[in-house]
Amino acid sequence: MENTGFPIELDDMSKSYNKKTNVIDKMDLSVVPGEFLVLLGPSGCGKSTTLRIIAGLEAPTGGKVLIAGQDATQMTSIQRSIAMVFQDYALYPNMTVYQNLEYALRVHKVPKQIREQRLTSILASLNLTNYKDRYPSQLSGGQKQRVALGRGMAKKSRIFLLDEPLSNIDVQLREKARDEIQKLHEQNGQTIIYVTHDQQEAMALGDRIAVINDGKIQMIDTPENLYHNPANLFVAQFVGTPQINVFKVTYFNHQLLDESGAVVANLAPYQTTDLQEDTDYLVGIRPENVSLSEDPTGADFPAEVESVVDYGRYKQLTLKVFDRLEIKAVVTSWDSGVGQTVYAKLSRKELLLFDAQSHERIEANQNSQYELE
Amino acid sequence: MENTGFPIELDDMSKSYNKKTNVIDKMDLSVVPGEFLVLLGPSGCGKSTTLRIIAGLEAPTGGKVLIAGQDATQMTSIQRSIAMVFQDYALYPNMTVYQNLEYALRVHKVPKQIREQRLTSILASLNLTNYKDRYPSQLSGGQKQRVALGRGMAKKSRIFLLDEPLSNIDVQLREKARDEIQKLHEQNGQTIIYVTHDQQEAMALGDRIAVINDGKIQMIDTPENLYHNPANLFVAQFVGTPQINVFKVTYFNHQLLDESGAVVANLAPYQTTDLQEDTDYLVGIRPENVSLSEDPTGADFPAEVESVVDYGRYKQLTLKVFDRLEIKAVVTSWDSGVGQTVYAKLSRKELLLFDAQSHERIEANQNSQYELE
Amino acid sequence: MLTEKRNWGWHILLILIILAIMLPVVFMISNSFKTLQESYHSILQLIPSNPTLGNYLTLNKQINLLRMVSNTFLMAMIVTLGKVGTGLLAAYAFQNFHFKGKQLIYFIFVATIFVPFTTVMIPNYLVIAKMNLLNNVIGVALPQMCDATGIMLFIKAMEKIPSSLTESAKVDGIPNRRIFMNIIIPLLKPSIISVGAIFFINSWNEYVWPTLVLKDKSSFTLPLALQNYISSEGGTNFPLAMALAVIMIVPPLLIYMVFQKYILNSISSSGLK
Amino acid sequence: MLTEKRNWGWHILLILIILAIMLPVVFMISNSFKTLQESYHSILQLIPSNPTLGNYLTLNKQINLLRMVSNTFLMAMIVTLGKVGTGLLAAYAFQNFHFKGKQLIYFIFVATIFVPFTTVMIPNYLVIAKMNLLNNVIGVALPQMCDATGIMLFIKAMEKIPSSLTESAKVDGIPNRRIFMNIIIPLLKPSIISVGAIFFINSWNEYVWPTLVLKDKSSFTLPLALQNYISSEGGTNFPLAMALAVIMIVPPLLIYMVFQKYILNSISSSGLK
Repeated sequence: MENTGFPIELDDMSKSYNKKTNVIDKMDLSVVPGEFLVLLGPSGCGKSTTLRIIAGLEAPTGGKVLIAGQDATQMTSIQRSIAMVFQDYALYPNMTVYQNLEYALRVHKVPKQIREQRLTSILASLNLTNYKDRYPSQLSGGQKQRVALGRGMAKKSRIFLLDEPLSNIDVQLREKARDEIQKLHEQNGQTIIYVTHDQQEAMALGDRIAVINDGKIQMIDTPENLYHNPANLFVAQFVGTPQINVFKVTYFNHQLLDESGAVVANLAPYQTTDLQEDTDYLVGIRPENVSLSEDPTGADFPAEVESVVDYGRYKQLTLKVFDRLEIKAVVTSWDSGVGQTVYAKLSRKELLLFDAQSHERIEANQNSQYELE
Repeated sequence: MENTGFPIELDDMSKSYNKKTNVIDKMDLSVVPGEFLVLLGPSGCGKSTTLRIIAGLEAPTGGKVLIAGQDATQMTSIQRSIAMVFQDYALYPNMTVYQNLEYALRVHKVPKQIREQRLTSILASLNLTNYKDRYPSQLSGGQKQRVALGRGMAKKSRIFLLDEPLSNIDVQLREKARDEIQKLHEQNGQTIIYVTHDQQEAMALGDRIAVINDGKIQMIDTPENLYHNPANLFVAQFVGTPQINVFKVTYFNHQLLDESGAVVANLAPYQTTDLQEDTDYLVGIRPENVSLSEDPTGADFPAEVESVVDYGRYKQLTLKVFDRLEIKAVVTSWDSGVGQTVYAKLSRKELLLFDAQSHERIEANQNSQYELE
Repeated sequence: MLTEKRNWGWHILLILIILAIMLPVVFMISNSFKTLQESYHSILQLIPSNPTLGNYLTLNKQINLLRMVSNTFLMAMIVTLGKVGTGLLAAYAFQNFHFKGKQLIYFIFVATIFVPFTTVMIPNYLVIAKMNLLNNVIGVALPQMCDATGIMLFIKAMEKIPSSLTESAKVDGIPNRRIFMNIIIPLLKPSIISVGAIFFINSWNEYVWPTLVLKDKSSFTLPLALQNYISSEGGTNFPLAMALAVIMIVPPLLIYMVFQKYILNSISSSGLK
Repeated sequence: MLTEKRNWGWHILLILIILAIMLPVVFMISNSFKTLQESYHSILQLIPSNPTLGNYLTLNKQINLLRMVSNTFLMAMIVTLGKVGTGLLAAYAFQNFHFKGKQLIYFIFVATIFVPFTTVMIPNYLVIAKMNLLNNVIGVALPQMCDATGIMLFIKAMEKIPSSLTESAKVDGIPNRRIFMNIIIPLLKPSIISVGAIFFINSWNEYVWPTLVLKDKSSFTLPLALQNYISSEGGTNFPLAMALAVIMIVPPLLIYMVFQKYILNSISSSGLK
């Protein structure tokens, strides 16, 4: 892998359409050359706008965009060296597959021989050789997506931007398409920025993932850290499926108490100096970290099984706890039925606590961890 | 739960738009009163057309549709007693939420008092009371979806048809919306037919699932059987994520051999009289049934780890086997790195064999099972 | 932003087109405030050297302006309402009912758009004469009331309404009459207004056909009066004609101003930033 | 299918509208084959009792039909090409460039649609006279060449082209000129053809303005000749006028037939089943 990617830097960058509210709010972001960075967030969070600003399709209203260290506002599209794949693929309907790939090269007067050579190998690598004379309307979704990738590759750019490139193809084909994009990155070493709202896709692809909400980066880190050490409640809830269980608790006398007064978890064995007595917190526990047993010994609280869904590889249970709340649990095998009472234990290692107001995660500091196994 | 649903019967039903190719090909389907049946299939498979024919929006070109035992072609919409939720929700943009729910009742001259009573309770049950005077354009995707459900509920119909009702709302909200639909079914006991292309959604909701492809029902059964005992390769590949690993093998001397001649699995300990010597088969093994170990003892074949993706709850590995094929494995923990060689064992109990031509599953019959643990 | 080069060529072109479209209107307004003498000498001068309301006063003396405006308005309103009404009903019928030969009828329908009105004027004249509607505003309006253009425009607008809306209503047993009145018409409001406005102005502007039907001065419409001033014997009094022209463009522009929201939206749904 | 009741009302309505639109054309064709005598007696009779080609032969003797058709064709073609060309360029400029006051200019642009052409005829006449283009087909065509309607229609059509297409080209450094020629124009082909056809027929049908500019019989267009036959002194010869009318509708209908695929598609994208 030759590393040819350009670095990208967003410096205090803002974007507003109506001069009142910022769609992107003073964003700082630094993308390492050759990195595969995923921008992940719900629709309308500003992730696509960020990508469009980097591509030069929109101008930031504040701050700076630096590409390869240079202020991007003054750069032509050739200096930026950006290729981009759009969500709808943006294939020219009046040109064949080959002409689509060739068009920009022809306009920029790349000699015919070089064009042919380059495109032949790209078409072959994407299994499109047999389709090169077809028009986009004659292609399936997956084929269109590969043509869009190919058109981006034809440019040999230093930066590759992808805007939800897999959202318009069948679920069954996505896994394969992901592998293709990954391989493309390994071979060409471009800097890739990839926008998606699908957290599974983000986890599968990104070296790092920037989780964006309300025009702000909530957290930027590796997939593993995002899942296990989320910076705040939004990240914890956005990443992982089924969603993390969250409920309000009060910390009192080394215990986390439910609103009804029932004990959710006894933290007595652990140092808990980070938590304030008699204060509200939000506790988060992922469904796979709720272990269930028919034996009350050592369990945290009883739970009634409301429903069991069999997804084949795992089973997902909906449990009623404290006569009020519903929580989800994921288990690989489950033989008991519905309506039964079982006993739940929350894995202390994976228990997450959040400030009830700011929703920021309360991280265990080195001296006083609330969990220590 | 009071069971008020109508039964629905499709009898040799076909639909063709051009008189040449059948979009739906002689479909037989019998829906039990009060059943929650999911029609699952890729886009263009005919599942939505089936639903539209049952709703009376299109006429079948062959065969019959029976609702509550009567030929549906002669029935008015009131006799059919159908409520339907459309993929785009089809809310009337010029009416408020309340007016949307009320409209059909008002046209059919349901007295004002009864209307108010019924709608007040529906709005409350869907958490829409505060939004009743808003117009659809002022609602979020999830709220629109609930209004569409509410409009269907207002009719008190015997049959409820839903056409991909969750495909336009955020992933994070879908789980909750599924629970709501499930509850609605439990409370009202209508016959529900639910169309989706999302196999997870199908597994979570359906009493039974009909997998449709090319206008034909490939298999109709419970979610569990669909996953563990698929009728053919299509069902096996369509259900389950990541997709089932499939590769071509030759059965020879109690062994399954890869094209390269390497042994994929030794079936010697099992009775295998169903299989023909020296014949090609397709073998399918789900990623979670590929167990990996660093110890070659008892393993089937070596595999090189190409990549590891951490999805948090589980890790997904891509393995190169027989120097040629890529297979996926899902494990809950994985400490070794990439590039390493490990040893794979396929769970005999979950090994699926398909005819190489017809792609039909070769089921172990009671006397001669190729697997017997 | 990717502003590779300043696109001067495009901007100059746009300015030229704007000038070409707008200049005649400016000349018209300008000359209506000139004296006859000044307009002879310097008809292309933009600002009148001695602006005068004289032309408007003369006009008011010579003809019954109020009557003429109300004649024109009445005719244009009848035609507009008729075209919009038949257009909406026919478009809905075309969209929602299936009958044999529908495609052929549709083909012939569109073909009638390509038949110049001038050529069918005489058959129309005969019918109007037989109905004793000569010299009557109704006689002018009647043959213009059915028009395939309206049907086509409303079919186009109806296609933008998701079919799931009517389908949902049909599953719920709502009759077509109610679907049309309660759902289609309210949703088509912007189209109805802007198509109606175009019909109104076309009818307002119509000259040839009214000449045939209206012979009596008391039933004259504005375009007829204008034509009379232009081709009047003893030479055209340009400033006077221009004053009448200005009076003639005021009502259509008022309609445009009042309904601009709908009219602009129906042209460009996203709005031009 | 949910056919609750047969919708008789709707079908009857549709049939009435179809008759109202088509009958005049049928009368026109029918009378062009009648003798002068027969048309006097039974002008509303559909089938001529003694069909004759006499009117067409007389017409051919009285006027130079070929010259008149080519005059009209030339004028209509110039106007159509001019309107389509300026319309496309201006629409692209409006869609893709951002400049101050764009919204205001757009507002004024649309306003000019509401200015009746009759009212701006005189300023236009003066300009044409100064350019020495009276009695010249070019003089007729020139003032009609810029038209806000074309710009609006093309803006509407361009809005249907996904913006990602132009954006993708811009990221790849393709200049606007190339985007316009290589992507926009080919994709707008159906719109260009159908809008062009409408412009052609409008211009073909234009009567009032040519009357002003063309005084010499040799430069007459068809509508002028037709008007002459209708208002000729010594009474109108109806069958003769109808024969000319039939000749006048043939070219527009031919254009419609040739381009029907594009024209029907641009009206109803899904096609009417």
